[in-house]
Amino acid sequence: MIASNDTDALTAMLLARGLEAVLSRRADCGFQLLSGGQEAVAVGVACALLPKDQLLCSGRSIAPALARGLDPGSVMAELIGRSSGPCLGRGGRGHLSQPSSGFFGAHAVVAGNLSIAAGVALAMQARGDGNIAVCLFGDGACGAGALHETMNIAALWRLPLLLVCDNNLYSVSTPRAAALAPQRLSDLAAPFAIEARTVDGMDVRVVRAAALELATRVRRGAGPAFLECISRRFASHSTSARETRQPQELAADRELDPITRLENALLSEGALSAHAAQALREQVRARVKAACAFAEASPLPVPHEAFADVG
Amino acid sequence: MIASNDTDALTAMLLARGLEAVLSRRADCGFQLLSGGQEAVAVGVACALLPKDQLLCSGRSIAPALARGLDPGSVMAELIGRSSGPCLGRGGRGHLSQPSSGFFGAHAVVAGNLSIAAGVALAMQARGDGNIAVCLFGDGACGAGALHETMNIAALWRLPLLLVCDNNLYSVSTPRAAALAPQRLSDLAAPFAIEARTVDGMDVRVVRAAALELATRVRRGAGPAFLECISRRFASHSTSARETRQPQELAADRELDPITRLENALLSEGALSAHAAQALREQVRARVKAACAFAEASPLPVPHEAFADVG
Amino acid sequence: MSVEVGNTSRVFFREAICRAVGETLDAEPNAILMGQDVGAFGGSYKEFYGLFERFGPARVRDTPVAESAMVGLGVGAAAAGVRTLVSITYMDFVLLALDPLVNYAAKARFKTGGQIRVPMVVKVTAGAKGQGVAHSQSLESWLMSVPGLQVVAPSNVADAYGLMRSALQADGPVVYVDHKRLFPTSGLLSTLPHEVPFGLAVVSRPGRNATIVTHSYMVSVALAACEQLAVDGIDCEVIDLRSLAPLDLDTICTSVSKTGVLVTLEEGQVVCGVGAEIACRVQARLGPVKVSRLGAVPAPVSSNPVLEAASLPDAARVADAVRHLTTEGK
Amino acid sequence: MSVEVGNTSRVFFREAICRAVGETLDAEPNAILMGQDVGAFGGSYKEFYGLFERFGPARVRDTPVAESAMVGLGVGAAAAGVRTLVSITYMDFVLLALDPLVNYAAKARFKTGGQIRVPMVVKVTAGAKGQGVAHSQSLESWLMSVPGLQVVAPSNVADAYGLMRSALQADGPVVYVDHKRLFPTSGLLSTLPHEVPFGLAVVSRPGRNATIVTHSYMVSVALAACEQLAVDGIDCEVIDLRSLAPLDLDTICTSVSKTGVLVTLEEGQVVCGVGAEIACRVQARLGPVKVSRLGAVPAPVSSNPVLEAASLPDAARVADAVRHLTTEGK
Ligand SMILES: Cc1ncc(C[n+]2csc(CCOP(=O)(O)OP(=O)(O)O)c2C)c(N)n1
Ligand SMILES: Cc1ncc(C[n+]2csc(CCOP(=O)(O)OP(=O)(O)O)c2C)c(N)n1
Ligand SMILES: [Mg+2]
Ligand SMILES: [Mg+2]
Repeated sequence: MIASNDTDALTAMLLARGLEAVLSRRADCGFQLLSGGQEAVAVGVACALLPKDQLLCSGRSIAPALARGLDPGSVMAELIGRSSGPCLGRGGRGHLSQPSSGFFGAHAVVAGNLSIAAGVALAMQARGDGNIAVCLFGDGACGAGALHETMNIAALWRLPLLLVCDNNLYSVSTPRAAALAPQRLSDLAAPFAIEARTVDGMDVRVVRAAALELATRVRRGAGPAFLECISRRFASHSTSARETRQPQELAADRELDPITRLENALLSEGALSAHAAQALREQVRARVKAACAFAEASPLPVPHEAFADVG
Repeated sequence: MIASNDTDALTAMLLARGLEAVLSRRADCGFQLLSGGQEAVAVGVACALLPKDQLLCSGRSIAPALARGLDPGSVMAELIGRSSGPCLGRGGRGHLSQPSSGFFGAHAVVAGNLSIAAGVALAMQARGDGNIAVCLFGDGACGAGALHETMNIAALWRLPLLLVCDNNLYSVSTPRAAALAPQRLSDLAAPFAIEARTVDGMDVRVVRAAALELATRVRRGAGPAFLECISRRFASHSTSARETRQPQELAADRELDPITRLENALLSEGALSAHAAQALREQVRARVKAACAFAEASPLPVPHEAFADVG
Repeated sequence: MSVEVGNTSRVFFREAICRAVGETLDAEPNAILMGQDVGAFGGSYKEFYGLFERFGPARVRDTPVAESAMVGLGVGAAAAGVRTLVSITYMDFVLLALDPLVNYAAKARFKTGGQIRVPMVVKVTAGAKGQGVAHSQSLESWLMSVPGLQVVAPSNVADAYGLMRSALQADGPVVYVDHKRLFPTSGLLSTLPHEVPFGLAVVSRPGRNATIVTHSYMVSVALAACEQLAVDGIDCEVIDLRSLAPLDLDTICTSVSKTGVLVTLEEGQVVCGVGAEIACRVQARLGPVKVSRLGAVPAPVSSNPVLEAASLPDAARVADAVRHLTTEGK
Repeated sequence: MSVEVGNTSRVFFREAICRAVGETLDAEPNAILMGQDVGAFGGSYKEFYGLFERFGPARVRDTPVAESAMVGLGVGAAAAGVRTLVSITYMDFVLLALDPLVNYAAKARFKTGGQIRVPMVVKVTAGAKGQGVAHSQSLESWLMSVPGLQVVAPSNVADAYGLMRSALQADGPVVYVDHKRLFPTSGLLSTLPHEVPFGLAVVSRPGRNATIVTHSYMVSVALAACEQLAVDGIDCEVIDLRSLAPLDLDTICTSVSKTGVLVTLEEGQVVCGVGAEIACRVQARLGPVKVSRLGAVPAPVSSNPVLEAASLPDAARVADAVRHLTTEGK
């Protein structure tokens, strides 16, 4: 959705928020890792990508998958374990994937997708097809050696890899400052001479601009780049995890809601009328409703699929 | 051997060089990882340590073990697989160890000793005994994620850990520049706000001064520090490995010999007479001879020791 | 929960672990617990709840997501004389920490000629419970094959406590394997400190017609199968291994020599699994017996409820296997 | 060395590997080989010698010492359609790369519902040859238990070539296990391109009295044992598995049903080892047979020649085991 306009970005964020609202209400499909509050990072980054680029991400993958253009109905189906999901309901939460849509996919092992993404970038370099691989990971992944090994090789080999750290300030209950020594996580890129930025992850326009700038560099063959986006996770780590943060902190986070922020901006700028905004929310509500209906109508896999497609 | 004088340092380097000269001539005990050319790093660092500090290192461990004061005879015995080695001839090359002498020991897995050393430092911190752990590793280890994970935790927890990279510019045949993106390997410490230096590893006085300064900081409780020493490996990777470098390069390296360098300095400064220098070399030759005799006289382990001390 | 019943009290699985760890931290002023979210959060399953408040941040340490260094530090500190307990959330992540665990900890004592010991416990949570392909693996068979490692896996509250006590007194590295599906369970626990020694299996249910050898959560699956089989007049004995390395062959053989039928049951893969080792050792000692090995199907374990259920052993499958063996040749 | 003999030539083990890899790099213009010192150096055993000159630095890549990322990149590139061969010097170091290999590569096809395949080969060198506790391990049994991984292990020049050819044509992840002690060997190799299919064991030596099932370097140890046994009139059959996953049970059972005696031989640990799996499967199909499992003693493998020799199976021990079984109850 490269160079998409602000309304598209708003729509994408609303869609993710809407779908997750439904998901978080149903207990029958196991826990979920919600993107609520972090939509601007996924959407802003997706805005910088071309159709044949590949996005890889952590288990927190709903907004990224939707931002990459996956059909909400099939995403919903995958998340509730139905056969019409892109992974036929076998991957499920934490493992959403649809490479044909430029969403190579989620991987629920923290930092586990970093070297995989570098490999995808290596394949692109080998083919010389001009595409780039983007890996979206959390602040927690920055404590893992995989980041170091991946940055070093990506820098040495000038791989077309954009590393995006969605720093929501927590790894489950552990504050980022208690788990990571660096001042800014983007500082980790410096020793490898990897171009890096730290931006406000709650402003989709800021994220999009930074992602576009760095993606363009990477596409030009300048080697990898690193983008840190400071965001806020509105819900607890997962729909089944205990919340450890104080109400005041959560309330303050809500003040930064990337959706209201963009919407208000567009309204005040006159780029969007209150009526149009209302209509947009209606459309999204309808799409979410349709997506859920589609997912519900989809069958569960049959038991013998437990043996299917191994290896 | 903290604050040891230059003559002690010269002696320590000569001892390592002398013992390795004998080792490299015997083919009956498998290959060896020689420290030749890199003695100033091991000796210089050892000069900064107190008896109860612990030194851990890579498989290239002969000079480090001797510099830490292990008996040359028992070191020789271990290296040729005899029972009077500190590890009873079971550890052998790459796994020399004698914690009672402050030499926690070698580990032949590249980067494998980094987090172990941090753990030793953690134990020291828990006991509050004021000792420090020092990990000596090669440039090759800087490509491994273990360094990143260890630096981050050591910085967060302010562990009494001194990381010393003995950068001999190669990992087997791979030039450091082809394997590692950073300009200086000590730059890797910057993101973690770990105090770092890069010094000439061919000058034992320079290494000792830098090691002393950083070890003192670490001992004070300032958290970990990182020292990079640029050195030269005179022989091939191991006594059984092919040499890939050009004769000119090897000749130029020899010009930097840390032993002749210190000896000449002491001679020109009048701190050592030609006669005294000669006597010193004689003494070392005698100690090496005695060490070899001791080792040769020591028995091989008996087969049932293959089951001993497991777990 | 902690309802006193005489000198025993009913506690949750997590509380049994927490009590054993707390007692050790009390007894050994330098001992350290570290892991992700083990501090104020109290652990993924609250199995360390309250320890942070009692012992403080220096002894109950939240770590970054860095399994390799977590175990490496645990090994190094233990090797330097400070007992450590390293909590690795799921057993799948132990794959990130096998270098310090297998290449260093398991070999340290041997390679140093006995100079170094590694009194460290790595606690991992195995098994499947809707968490998907990379959060559901049971790899006990790999670890029990490593010389120098001890491996234990409790199936109930009392053993969760007693085995953790023993693990935290061992002078070599121990891997303590619990299971996602055990945390909701509760049971009676003596209020007096005590240990469950390693290398001792127990008969969880006596029986005459067949022996089911299993461990961890699968013990309850075996017991459920026994109920179904009892209806058909098949009386099964269930052996809970508790300790995989060392392995208590005597208890197993005593049972199998009585029943003549051996069914091994594990949640992990059958290939080169715990059951393969037991079947071989039992027959090496007793000679031929009827054997059936049960475990997960040879595929990843999906978080999908339909597929997860289809890929893991359940009471019905266990009962079928026993029926098949006991009626064989009749 | 490469002496033409008709349409075969005598080559060293390393040359057989090199030829298969070179042919693949020729056939697939995007295929990539990566590993430590695989470039101008040509690999630890010169098994990639000349490939760097032929295919250049973009396709034959020296890597840093970073096994996890090496395999991760290999997996990612393969998953994205570029075939990769990742060389990991010693099997001990695969412990650093099990997350990308087991948690991602082995599960990618399943978890994506078949959208992603991982045509990658990880080549590792197993076995002991004076290199010590962390450079001598044989972990085939672990890898063969992972659904989604194929595992092969040649014992000779022809299979080294043919299995590598097949591995580099597979559409899923393959672990190719060679052995330090095989590199000095040489043998005849057809000059025409050909493959050795996975899942087919071979009879390396026909015999009537006992079956020794083994793989990799231990095949030569088994054959040496046969010579000693022949003197006593004991005629042994040796099965070279070649492929551990998939496993060729038919060939094994055909032999054992003839001899009635099964000896499994591996250099790795016996506990939950390759032999345990084979012994169980053979008896599940054929019923009780005489079985003996041989492997390393349950201890780390020292670089000390006395201790290394004491800890590994040799011809004498294998012969003793066979004698014991074949004379049992006589
Ligand atoms: C290697 C590994 N260790 C631990 C976990 C358990 N875990 C799942 S999500 C998570 C937190 C990760 O935090 P972060 O990377 O900041 O991502 P966020 O959840 O904040 O989006 C952890 C520790 C895991 N999935 N993988
Ligand atoms: C994890 C791991 N990978 C590969 C090896 C094989 N290996 C042994 S020494 C060595 C080179 C290490 O280079 P460096 O760290 O610079 O140390 P140096 O040999 O130069 O002293 C390698 C790759 C190993 N021992 N461990
Ligand atoms: Mg986070
Ligand atoms: Mg080096």
